[in-house]
Amino acid sequence: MEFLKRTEEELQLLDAVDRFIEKRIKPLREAYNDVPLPKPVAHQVLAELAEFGYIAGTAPESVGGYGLSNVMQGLLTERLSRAFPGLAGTAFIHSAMTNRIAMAGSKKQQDTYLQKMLNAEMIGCGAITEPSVGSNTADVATRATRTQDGWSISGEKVWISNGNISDIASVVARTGEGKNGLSRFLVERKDGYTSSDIPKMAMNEWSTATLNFNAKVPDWRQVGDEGKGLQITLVGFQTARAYVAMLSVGIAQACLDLAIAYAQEREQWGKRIAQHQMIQEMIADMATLTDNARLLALRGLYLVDQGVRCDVQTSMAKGYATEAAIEVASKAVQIHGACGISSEFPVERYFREARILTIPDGTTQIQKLIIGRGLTGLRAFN
Amino acid sequence: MEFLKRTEEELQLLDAVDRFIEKRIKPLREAYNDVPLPKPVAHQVLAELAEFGYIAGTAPESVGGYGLSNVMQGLLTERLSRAFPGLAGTAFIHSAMTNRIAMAGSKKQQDTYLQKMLNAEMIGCGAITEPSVGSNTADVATRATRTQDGWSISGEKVWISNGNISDIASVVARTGEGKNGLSRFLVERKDGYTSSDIPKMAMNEWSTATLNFNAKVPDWRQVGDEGKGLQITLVGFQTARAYVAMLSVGIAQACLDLAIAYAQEREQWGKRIAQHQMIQEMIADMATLTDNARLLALRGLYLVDQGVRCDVQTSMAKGYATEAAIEVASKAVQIHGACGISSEFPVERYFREARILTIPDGTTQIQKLIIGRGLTGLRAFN
Amino acid sequence: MDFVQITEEQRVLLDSVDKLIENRIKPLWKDYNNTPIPKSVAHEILGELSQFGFIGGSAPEDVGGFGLSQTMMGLLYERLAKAFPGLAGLTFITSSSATRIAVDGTDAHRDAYLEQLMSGQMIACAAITEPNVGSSPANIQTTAKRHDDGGWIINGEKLWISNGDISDICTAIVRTGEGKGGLSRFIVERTDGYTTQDIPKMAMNEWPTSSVHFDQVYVPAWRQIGDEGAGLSSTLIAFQTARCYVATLSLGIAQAALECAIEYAKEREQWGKRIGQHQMIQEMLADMATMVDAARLLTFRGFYLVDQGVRCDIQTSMAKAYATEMAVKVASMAVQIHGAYGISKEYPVERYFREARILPIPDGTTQIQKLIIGRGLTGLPAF
Amino acid sequence: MDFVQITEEQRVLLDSVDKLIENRIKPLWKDYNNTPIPKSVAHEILGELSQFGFIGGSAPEDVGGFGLSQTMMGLLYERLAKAFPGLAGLTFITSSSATRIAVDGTDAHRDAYLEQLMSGQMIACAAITEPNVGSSPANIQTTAKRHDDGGWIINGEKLWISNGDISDICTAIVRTGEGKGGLSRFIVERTDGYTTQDIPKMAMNEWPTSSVHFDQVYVPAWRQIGDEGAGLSSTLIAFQTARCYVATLSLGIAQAALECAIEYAKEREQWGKRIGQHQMIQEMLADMATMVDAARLLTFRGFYLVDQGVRCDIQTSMAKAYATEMAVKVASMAVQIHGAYGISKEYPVERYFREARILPIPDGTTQIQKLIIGRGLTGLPAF
Repeated sequence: MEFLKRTEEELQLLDAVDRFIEKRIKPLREAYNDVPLPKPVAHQVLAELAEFGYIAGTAPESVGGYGLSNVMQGLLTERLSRAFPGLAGTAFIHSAMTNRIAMAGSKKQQDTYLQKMLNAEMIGCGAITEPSVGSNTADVATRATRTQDGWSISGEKVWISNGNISDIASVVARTGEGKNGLSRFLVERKDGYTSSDIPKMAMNEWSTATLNFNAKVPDWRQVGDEGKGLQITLVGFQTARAYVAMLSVGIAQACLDLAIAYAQEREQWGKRIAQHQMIQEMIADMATLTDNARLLALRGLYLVDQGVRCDVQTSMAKGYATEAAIEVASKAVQIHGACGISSEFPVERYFREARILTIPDGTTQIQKLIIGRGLTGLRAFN
Repeated sequence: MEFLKRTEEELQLLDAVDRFIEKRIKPLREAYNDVPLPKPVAHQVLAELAEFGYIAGTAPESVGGYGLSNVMQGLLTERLSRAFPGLAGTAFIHSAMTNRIAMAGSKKQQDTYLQKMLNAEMIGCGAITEPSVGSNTADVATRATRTQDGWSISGEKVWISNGNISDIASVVARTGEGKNGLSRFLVERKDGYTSSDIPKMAMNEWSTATLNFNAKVPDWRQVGDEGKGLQITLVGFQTARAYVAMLSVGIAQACLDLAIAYAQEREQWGKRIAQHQMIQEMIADMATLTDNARLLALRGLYLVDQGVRCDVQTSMAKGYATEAAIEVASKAVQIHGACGISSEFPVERYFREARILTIPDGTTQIQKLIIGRGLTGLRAFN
Repeated sequence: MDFVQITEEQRVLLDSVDKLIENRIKPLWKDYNNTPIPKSVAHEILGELSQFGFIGGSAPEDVGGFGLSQTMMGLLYERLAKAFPGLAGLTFITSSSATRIAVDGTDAHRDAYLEQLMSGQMIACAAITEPNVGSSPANIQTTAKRHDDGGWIINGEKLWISNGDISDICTAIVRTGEGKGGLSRFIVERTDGYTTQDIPKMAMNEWPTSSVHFDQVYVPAWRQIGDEGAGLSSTLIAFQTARCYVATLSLGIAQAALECAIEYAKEREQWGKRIGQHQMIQEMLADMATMVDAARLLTFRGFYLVDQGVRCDIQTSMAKAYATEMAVKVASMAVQIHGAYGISKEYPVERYFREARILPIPDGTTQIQKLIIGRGLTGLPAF
Repeated sequence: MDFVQITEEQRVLLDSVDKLIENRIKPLWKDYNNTPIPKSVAHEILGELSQFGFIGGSAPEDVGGFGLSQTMMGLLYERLAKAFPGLAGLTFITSSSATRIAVDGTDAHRDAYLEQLMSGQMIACAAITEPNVGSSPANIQTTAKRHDDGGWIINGEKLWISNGDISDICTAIVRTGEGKGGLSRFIVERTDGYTTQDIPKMAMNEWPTSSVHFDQVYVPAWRQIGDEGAGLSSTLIAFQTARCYVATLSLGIAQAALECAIEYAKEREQWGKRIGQHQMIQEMLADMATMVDAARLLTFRGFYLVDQGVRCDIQTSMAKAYATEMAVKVASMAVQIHGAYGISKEYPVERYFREARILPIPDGTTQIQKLIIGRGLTGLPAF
């Protein structure tokens, strides 16, 4: 497919990444099995990933980026997620924060933070969701109040990816009433926020945390105009959904690969189980689901690269790919039989990981309402 | 998406086609509702379609074609199928036959038939399937026996698309034993074959017929080498599957469009039904299924254009798209409520049409076994 | 139905029904393939079916019924639906009208109509839905206005009325006042002057779905059923039972399609063995049989609860939604197992497929059923 | 279970069980969250459960059982599984061993083991599966060779043995001759020297799944159950019943997940209303409840047929395949309704989801069940 045709340079990068993943990432995957990635390890491995474009790949070279397309960045994400989904998630969030500063940050913000984020000296997170808000960003209750020389920010954020290992948070807080009363601030941990991890079914390597803000920040930490906090966020959502879709594609592809290998080896009733029609049917369904998910996600990233509005397409990608990965992983478990539920084989872990991703960045149901609104021009919520 | 980026010339063609379909095809759709398209009408409309590239679009200009890519031809097919699936099927079969003569025919075959097929003076069909054969072409029982100056062909072929309106058939017949004992011949109706239509649940506009051969043909009507009849066929299968997928995409897109329009108009409980979440969910699912199907089909056609082997990818496209169209059409029926099952609304017809396409050119189950074989290297049949 | 205990007497009845179906109904199913059953034929066959309790069989014996349980009625209808779903629908609509008149009607109503309905001499329809009403009967616009002599003048149009075009009488819900409580029910005879028109549909045209027109139709006062303003409430009670019957139609279709598929899989050969020996075919058959049985169990639980007289809108909505969607899937798989024969008119499965697709729509779409279930489970309405 | 009629006596038993579960079992479910239940705790709790018939309850009263029907046992286990699925599994395996010994064993076996098993003092496992055997027990490679004194020496490895690591006795199927008929069954005590090792799994580690090793393990001759060579046939009969119990475990999990989801949907607000008022949430709840009920009906039909003593491999395979796959879907929807809370350890639904995913595997995968159903329907094997 044309959009999968890579330049010679890109192919070299992907090869280098494959080698790096094999040597460096796969052992990490084994070492941190559903336990939080220690902060020092996270700093170290994110710095290494940065060299392959994982952190500021799509940022312009002028600000230290690699000028990669989002399509290319998506392919990198899939590869990392195949090997270690939780780490791919960690890198994706840090990358999104870094890019936001590169794109929307003031000169001073860029000078202060960009280099530190590019080399992963600081790890970032985006703090939007609140306990009683869900996906409805307009209800944010965290307040930013004017002080003499800046802002005082207080409130609680929940389900913050990367939260517990973060050094800096991009916080959406209320500076006025209603939808246009939200602004965005860069808050460092030492400015006054604390975090605690929320244990979850899988991917505990990738922190999901509660953040408590009682922080004072100087004026220059505001990102963009006052009252425009939400606007910046909504644009970012579109892109984020396509990347979450790619995380799921990575999981699905890993499960497909594992299932094929197992089905080729394992014998039952005198033949390899891959010779049984019901096994082949499952493999065929898995491959089709995975390819669908990848094509939708890449189309989404391609449209992001074109700079056109693509909320319908990226919601399709996110909604479909995350559900598809569960289905694919569940079939991989099934093909493995008893080995599939054993912790000694990798598929049960992928299965639990896949189950996570239909929730963040808008549940499947929210994606459908976005698609439905886009197609009909009518809202079925609010 | 890059492969959807069309040249200026291509865009003009698509626009012209849209106008033609609106004016000429939609009234035909109403006029021939599940009754066979009369042969004179078929000749006439195929000749008109030929001018837009529907018949020899992908053939080189040297033999009277337009040099279109298969991707472009696929887009044409989708448009026609949206408006009139049975006619799109008729054109697709005639086109496939024409292309085969253009690509694999001898000079004499081309000189004799090509022009007549390009202007639809003659309508073609491909005669492979037999009563007890199903998708297993190796079991063909129709025999071609040497005569003094040619071949005598006798046997029965079933489920032959275009059969009852055909003037010429490309026939696979047995000239020796086993898989390599099959050859291909061009047989004209006046050489000695008869046909009768098989009534079916829908798409009776598109003939599906039983053909009885008791024909004598001269030597020069053999296509390709003796014993290579099957080989030519298997290559054609790959491409055909992608086009059948596009027929289904057309049906799905038509249903999606109809469902959206209906949901925007119809009121229930004081609001437009599109404002109900369950309706939006159905529309979102329909759109995602349709886009998946289109992306898989276009990828298949793109790979055909690249000349690479793509049986796994085209089987994915055919298997997925034909099943997806049933699902999409069924949801369109559901959104229409009682109007959905009424013959006065178009969706019930699309629903029945969609149900046809999981069967021909290899059932969904066969596609899965092809995919499974491709992925595992192991067969689960035979 | 392994789970339903039946008495020896019931067994004898079911055996006789099986014979009638084999000899009488199955040939009819072939004769009337998607064309309306002529009225004369319908009267005759309903007369035969009525002897086995198909019409008003659940009504008490003192009003001419058989006193059958709904469960037993379900067993009868499943058999009929398997052989001829459209006829089962036609019969069921007449039967439910008879039951309503037996239960809710006055002596005058019973005397005038019951015997004729329960012997098949009259065919009934029930007219509720209107063009812009859908599943919300509170919006009914057809009106009945008082005539000077105490009778009523009815004006309006009803749509998607099962049995309409073949009906001799029609029980219509019409507006006699404002709001939800302003609805009343009347028995209208064909000779009073209502007119009907058949709406062609994808399948089951044997069983007419019609529009019914009332243009200044006069009905005498005694034809009102129940009190003025009680039209809707008495109808809502009947919905529970109706859902089980629609589920039974789907069950019959699905069971017939499953049996065809099994037969075909045992006969047809592919790659040197019968296709029933291929795992993917067996998987489809297994899925089909499991879904059919699950639907049957849900449906007969519904009948059982109706028989117990307890409220069971959740359970009957489950039966209706699951069974009607199930039949579409099962019939589609039966088509698939038949390959090219599956879409041809030569085999019955394409007909089952089209018939099955009708039933997730009437008597509350699948979506409505889900909202009823959801409301029951959460106590919260989402419509 | 609206469809199952129970006596007053049974109602009293079920009520007492409900109290035990509320007070005793639910706290345990929190204490042992995916960690093995210590052996001492297991003995104690099995002792309590046994008083209600959970262990060998279906055995005749003359051998110490309660003479309960399998249907009644199913009702007991559904309750236990809803509160603590892993414990229900652990108990069920012990119970089925006790039942086998009561039914197939000699007086010596019954005297030696039955009271201890049925009082929870001994925990049993059944060792059939081997590393390269899967669902094909005819390939069993563990051997028992005659010792000079008439006893047997067992060598080999069993894999995926439920209860293995916590077991005091093990009924093992081993090879004493060639082919399918060459399999025999023995009771082996832990003190005879078999060793076990727990295999960690995605969920339900409370209920051990283990490898069991026999290294020159001597068992005396009297420990053989049934005739030499009859090992497999008597086991196949028990499969039918076992499938219903596994289905019941899934039912319990699904019902618990459904109830959590309903509660959450009634409390949580989004866009100014409780999420239970959103149609898509109600649709999920409706689908969940319908699937749970369909599975329950299939499962209890299975128990009913087992009670009738008729062959029911098709019906019990349906129950096992449908119910176990159903629970995965229902638990996944429960997670989805909970949003981010659904994947957190703070709410129980993520645990239900992992537990549910286990059960389409043991006692014959879903695929095997479908091949059993398909074979039954067509008379043709596809494996």
